[in-house]
Amino acid sequence: MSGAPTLMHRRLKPSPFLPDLAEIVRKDHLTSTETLYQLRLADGSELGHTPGQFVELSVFGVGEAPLSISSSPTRGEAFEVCIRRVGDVTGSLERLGLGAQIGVRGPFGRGFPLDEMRGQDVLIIAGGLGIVPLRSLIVNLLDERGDFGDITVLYGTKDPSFLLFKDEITRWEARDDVDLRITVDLAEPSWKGSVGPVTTLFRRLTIDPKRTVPVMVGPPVMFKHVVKQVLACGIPEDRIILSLERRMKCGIGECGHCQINGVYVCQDGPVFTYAELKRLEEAML
Amino acid sequence: MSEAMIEALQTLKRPRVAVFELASCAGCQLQILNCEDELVDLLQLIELAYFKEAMTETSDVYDLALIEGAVTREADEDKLRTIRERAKLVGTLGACAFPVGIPGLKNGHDLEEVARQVYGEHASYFPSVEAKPVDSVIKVDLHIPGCPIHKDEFLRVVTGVLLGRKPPIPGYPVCVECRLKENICAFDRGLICLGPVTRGGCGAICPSYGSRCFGCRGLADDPNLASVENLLEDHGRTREDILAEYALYNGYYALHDGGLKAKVAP
Amino acid sequence: MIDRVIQKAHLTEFLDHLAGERVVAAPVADGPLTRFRRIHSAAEIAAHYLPTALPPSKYLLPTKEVLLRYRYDHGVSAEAQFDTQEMIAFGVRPCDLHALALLDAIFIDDKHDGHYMARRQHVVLVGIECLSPCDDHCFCESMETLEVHTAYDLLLTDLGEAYYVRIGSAAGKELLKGVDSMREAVYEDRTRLRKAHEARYAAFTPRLETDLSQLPDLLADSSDSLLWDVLGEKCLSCGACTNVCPTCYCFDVKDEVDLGLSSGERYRAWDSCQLEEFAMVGTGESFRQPRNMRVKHRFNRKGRYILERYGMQGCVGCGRCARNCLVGIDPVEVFNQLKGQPVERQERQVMR
Amino acid sequence: MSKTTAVDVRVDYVSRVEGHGNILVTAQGDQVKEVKFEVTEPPRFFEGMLRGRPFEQAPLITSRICGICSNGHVLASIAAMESALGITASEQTSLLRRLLLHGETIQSHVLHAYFLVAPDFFGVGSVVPLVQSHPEVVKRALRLKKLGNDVCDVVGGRAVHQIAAVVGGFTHLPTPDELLSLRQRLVDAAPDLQATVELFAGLAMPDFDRPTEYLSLKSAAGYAYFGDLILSSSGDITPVRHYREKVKERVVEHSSAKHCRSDKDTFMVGALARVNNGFQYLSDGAKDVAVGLGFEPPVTNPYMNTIAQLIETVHCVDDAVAIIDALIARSLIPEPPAVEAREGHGVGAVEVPRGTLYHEYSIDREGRITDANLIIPTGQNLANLESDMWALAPVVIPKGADAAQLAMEMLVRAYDPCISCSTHVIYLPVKGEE
Ligand SMILES: Cc1cc2nc3c(=O)[nH]c(=O)nc-3n(C[C@H](O)[C@H](O)[C@H](O)COP(=O)(O)OP(=O)(O)OC[C@H]3O[C@@H](n4cnc5c(N)ncnc54)[C@H](O)[C@@H]3O)c2cc1C
Ligand code: SF4
Ligand code: SF4
Ligand code: SF4
Repeated sequence: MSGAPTLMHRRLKPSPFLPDLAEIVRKDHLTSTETLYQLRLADGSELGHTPGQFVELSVFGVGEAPLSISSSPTRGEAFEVCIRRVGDVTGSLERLGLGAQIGVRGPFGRGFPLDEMRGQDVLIIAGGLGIVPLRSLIVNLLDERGDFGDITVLYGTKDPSFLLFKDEITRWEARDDVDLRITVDLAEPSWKGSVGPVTTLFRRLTIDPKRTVPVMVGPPVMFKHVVKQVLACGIPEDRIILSLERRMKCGIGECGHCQINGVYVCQDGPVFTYAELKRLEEAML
Repeated sequence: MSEAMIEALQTLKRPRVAVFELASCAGCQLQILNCEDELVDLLQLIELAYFKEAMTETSDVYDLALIEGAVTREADEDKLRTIRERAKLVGTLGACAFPVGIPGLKNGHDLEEVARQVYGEHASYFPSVEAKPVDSVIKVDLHIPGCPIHKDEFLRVVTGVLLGRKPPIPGYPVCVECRLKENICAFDRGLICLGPVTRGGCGAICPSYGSRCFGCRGLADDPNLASVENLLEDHGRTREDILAEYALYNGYYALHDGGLKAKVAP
Repeated sequence: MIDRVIQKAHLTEFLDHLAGERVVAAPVADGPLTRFRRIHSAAEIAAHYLPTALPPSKYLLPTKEVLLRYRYDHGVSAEAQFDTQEMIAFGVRPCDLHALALLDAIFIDDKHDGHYMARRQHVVLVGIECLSPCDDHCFCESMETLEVHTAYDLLLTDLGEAYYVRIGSAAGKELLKGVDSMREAVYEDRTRLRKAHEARYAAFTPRLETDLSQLPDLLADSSDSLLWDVLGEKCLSCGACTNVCPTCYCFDVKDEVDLGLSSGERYRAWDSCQLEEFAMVGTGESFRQPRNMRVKHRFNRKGRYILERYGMQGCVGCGRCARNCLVGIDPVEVFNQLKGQPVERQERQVMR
Repeated sequence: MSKTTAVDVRVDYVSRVEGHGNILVTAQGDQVKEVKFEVTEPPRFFEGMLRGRPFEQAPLITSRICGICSNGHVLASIAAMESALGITASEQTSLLRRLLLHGETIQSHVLHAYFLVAPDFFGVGSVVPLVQSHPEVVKRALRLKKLGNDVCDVVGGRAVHQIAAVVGGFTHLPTPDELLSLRQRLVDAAPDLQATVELFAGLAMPDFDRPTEYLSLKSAAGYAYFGDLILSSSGDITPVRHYREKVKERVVEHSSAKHCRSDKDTFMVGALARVNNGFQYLSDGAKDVAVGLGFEPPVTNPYMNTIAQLIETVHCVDDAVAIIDALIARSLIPEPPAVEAREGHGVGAVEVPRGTLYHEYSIDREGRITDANLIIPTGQNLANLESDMWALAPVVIPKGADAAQLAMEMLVRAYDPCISCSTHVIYLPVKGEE
């Protein structure tokens, strides 16, 4: 994989820990635990990210958390993050209203290799919150639709109430240049769609292994099964793209928390090829 | 805007805090009063709803009830259940309330015999049951450990609770802070030490003052008890000695639930 | 730059004078320990000392360091904090100089970390060469850190009645201006220095049974060794080894709130990969929970990962971790055991 | 009030005292029927718990009898243990111990006077409203209290359950810098102490006198906080090791704390007893303050105990400065405690803020504790408090239940009872009622 930036400071600062200020300009509750935030940097500048990168968001007095950027760089100066409430930082963001100021560092990390996808078919596989960074990619692909071959999105989630970005998904479904398929682990009888893990969606799929780039983000268990599937399709290991989550404290490869064997997820990732991760036992794939 | 933000961040606004006492030395309550530099500011942040040692007024609903002391009488259990019903959050204050502290020392003795030793033939006036930690009776939301509690940690917990943060109590062992303080390890001073298995956060204050850790903060999250037992045996201690070591502050857990184990804190 | 020679008595005078005027830290003995701490006269400096309890990196990457202060006041403002306290660290061992060179490579060359850089600019390092091994635990010779050519501002070598002084930087040269009586090193001095260096190699016996260049491969091949399980059962996860290690620099970042709730600070504090929480995420799963994995990670980091990433040794052979480990885990023994009896497993261990 | 009106004063759980106690007074007209100060604190059986523990843990364990006088327990425990082990403390150790105790006395007396007693005079229920109405008073109280605590921090490592003082000496010594900066702060406390004296000089203590026996320690060296003799205001002197002849305990049903009498009757210990018995040995500054506060020994009004505490606070500050000067002059030398276990028995007594505290231990050859007896000042005072209440009841009951209740509560508070302490110990083969 090449071409993707490794570390992009928006501005070189004496303290890599000093955040820029950003304002919450929109808040949409997507589910009972997930909220989409639209943020604007106080100086009005653009974040300047690529899909798959993340920011460190901070609420002063509470702490910092790494969060994927969910909006596409093709969409103007405000950017979006979609956050599941699990602890201190994510919980306190929930309590802040519009206009509140929070800190932003980043964007950090290596994003999806967009350039390598150009001219190729893209197979996107999202599990649960994995849709958050992938939404950035999907929107980007759609905004530059002509550059890519077939675009397929497989999205699996626990049950229909956990589906994120429902309105957008409906719009994507309506398009005939995207093949979008959804499955849930558990559903009421009223659910008309597919039931089962995301791998069930592979059944009626035709994949051209020579021109398909699979991109997957989801929980560790999902990776194990999906990687097996795409390998079985004959896609080479160095074309399989995944994004990982680890504990992070700095985002710049100092603090040591996100290390997987010798690799730093915050810098060398979070986006990797399967070939890169295969030999790392701590990647747990 | 700024005030609005701080307001918004707070899960509890000027919470009503109550301090209750069971069998204890009252030293943890005193530690609250010992926050001399902060007390005036603290009283702006919280409303003291019940604090017998310091005040007369009482109130019956609390956002945060802090309980000092071990359960040693049946009546204590009812008292705790009432507190639990009236309080949004319940926390323990100090080692007596969790893991049981010095009051638990009597658990190793025959209780009737102990009462007789102290009160002679009048022992029956003073019923006492085995000393137990508060969370053996009611659900506890947070523990502020230590014998006594550490002032700074108490204040950090309070501000943490106000901002909806998890209580900042470390899970790592005392040795971590001890090494950072560049102390001469107790084991290098011919002593033994419970630092490797005891929850840190006290700044390893006992080894820092030339003593050793006796385990007042309870077990760390991930103690390697088997290895420490070997270590103490290598330093000439028998299994009984080791149990007696743990019994000083961790008497309840040393004798119950199949012995000491980790992850007892919420 | 031209080397110098200073009589010991003159150096003592100079240090006394310096310690009266500026912040000077040096190793000071306290029973079995020495610690780097501020001195007020040369007499306080320990004559012979094992590597200090904490390495001198504590002056560049303090155990707790405020990164920024924030304030809620008509919105939020945050200001980065930089420490610019001038100080001289005297008596830094070659192993520790190597470790500081590694930190420089990481925090300055790679990360441009302004907090580290501010401190580094204001600390003058005066090294002292080791001519005999500290004790049975040190293995600098094996890690090739006995000789040192970087990181120091001045480097002293004991020539008996005098010190041979090599100058590593402009700051070092500047510092020497304060010494009243000193001369430029001549050919005889350089000969004496060379002899001292040669004699040194007789005193230090190699302890590592692997060729140093083979160490990364040895570790890579030992991923499935049963030794990790044996060590995992012994290890107390007390963090002593990482806290005392001069090449350990992992940290945690946390916020602290002042009592008024309207201001506070964000700080970083030393953290340890040996602690359970280190790799735990919000949902409570830890990516390196079993103790054996944590131990393996540490040794791989010391002997392999850092070298692969930064091209410098991740262990400088100071022996601190071995000296401080209550259950006697010693890197030399670990590496030698891996070498001597590569314990293969039947199947690859399932980690979770 | 008619002769037949029944008046009950019942205060459940007296506040602003340390621990749980109830007041019960029943009167029929001016006939007082019953007076009780019930102690309902859970018993903790320290004497039983000490058995079998190694001797060096006695100070650590007994420290946990009471957080407010933890250092007093530590020092009494050490005194008893050292007597059992035949150890004599060095001069340096003795000075440091006295300094540690002064820190606690300052802290405890200031806490009592300002936080527990003063609210009664301001007509409020606690110190909390005073934060708004009299911030300067509260801040001054906090400054003085902190000063006492900081003395303990410097000497013992922390104010509550100190660490460094152990059987045989100290495991850690303060640095000269720490001592000197402490000294400066002690000296700088003069205006705060002056203002405190002025504040309390302006508060009228209730008028009530009942002469009783006052007991305190006596030593060759001036005002006694440590000593081998028990001095009675009657002139009797009893060696500490024979304390059981002077201080006799018995169990009473309404109190988990035992009551005490001397060979004569009920008696009082504490600041009032000490100042009455040792007035001439107070520092000059303390004597001046006593004059300013109208204290002329012997004072037999128990409400004046609070005033005696203030006099002692000044004495302790003065003496702490003198101790620091002595320590600096001789310079601190490490004296690592080295103690060999042996069989033995010993008694130790220390004047803690609330009075004379006795610890007595027996240890076996391995140094394990085989027997312990601890007699707490509050336990000694309880019977005397009840005697005072019997005398006070007929005076205040005619003023109505509310006034009577307040007077009774204030009396209890004046004694500064430390109920946690008093309930948690005591081992004595009880010989039934006397
Ligand atoms: C690259 C990356 C992208 C992420 N993207 C998203 C996203 O788009 N949406 C979302 O909801 N969550 C995302 N997460 C997870 C998110 O970072 C955690 O849920 C969050 O840090 C929890 O913080 P907290 O303070 O609320 O929780 P707490 O449990 O209170 O966290 C305690 C501390 O642990 C650390 N921590 C806990 N969980 C994680 C974690 N999973 N990863 C890293 N550090 C952790 C944090 O530093 C935090 O300070 C992402 C994580 C990573 C590494
Ligand atoms: S003294 Fe105790 S806490 Fe400190 S390092 Fe040694 S074992 Fe750990
Ligand atoms: S060192 Fe041990 S005994 Fe001392 S305060 Fe800390 S946890 Fe408690
Ligand atoms: S791993 Fe051990 S020997 Fe190597 S540098 Fe670190 S502390 Fe020294």
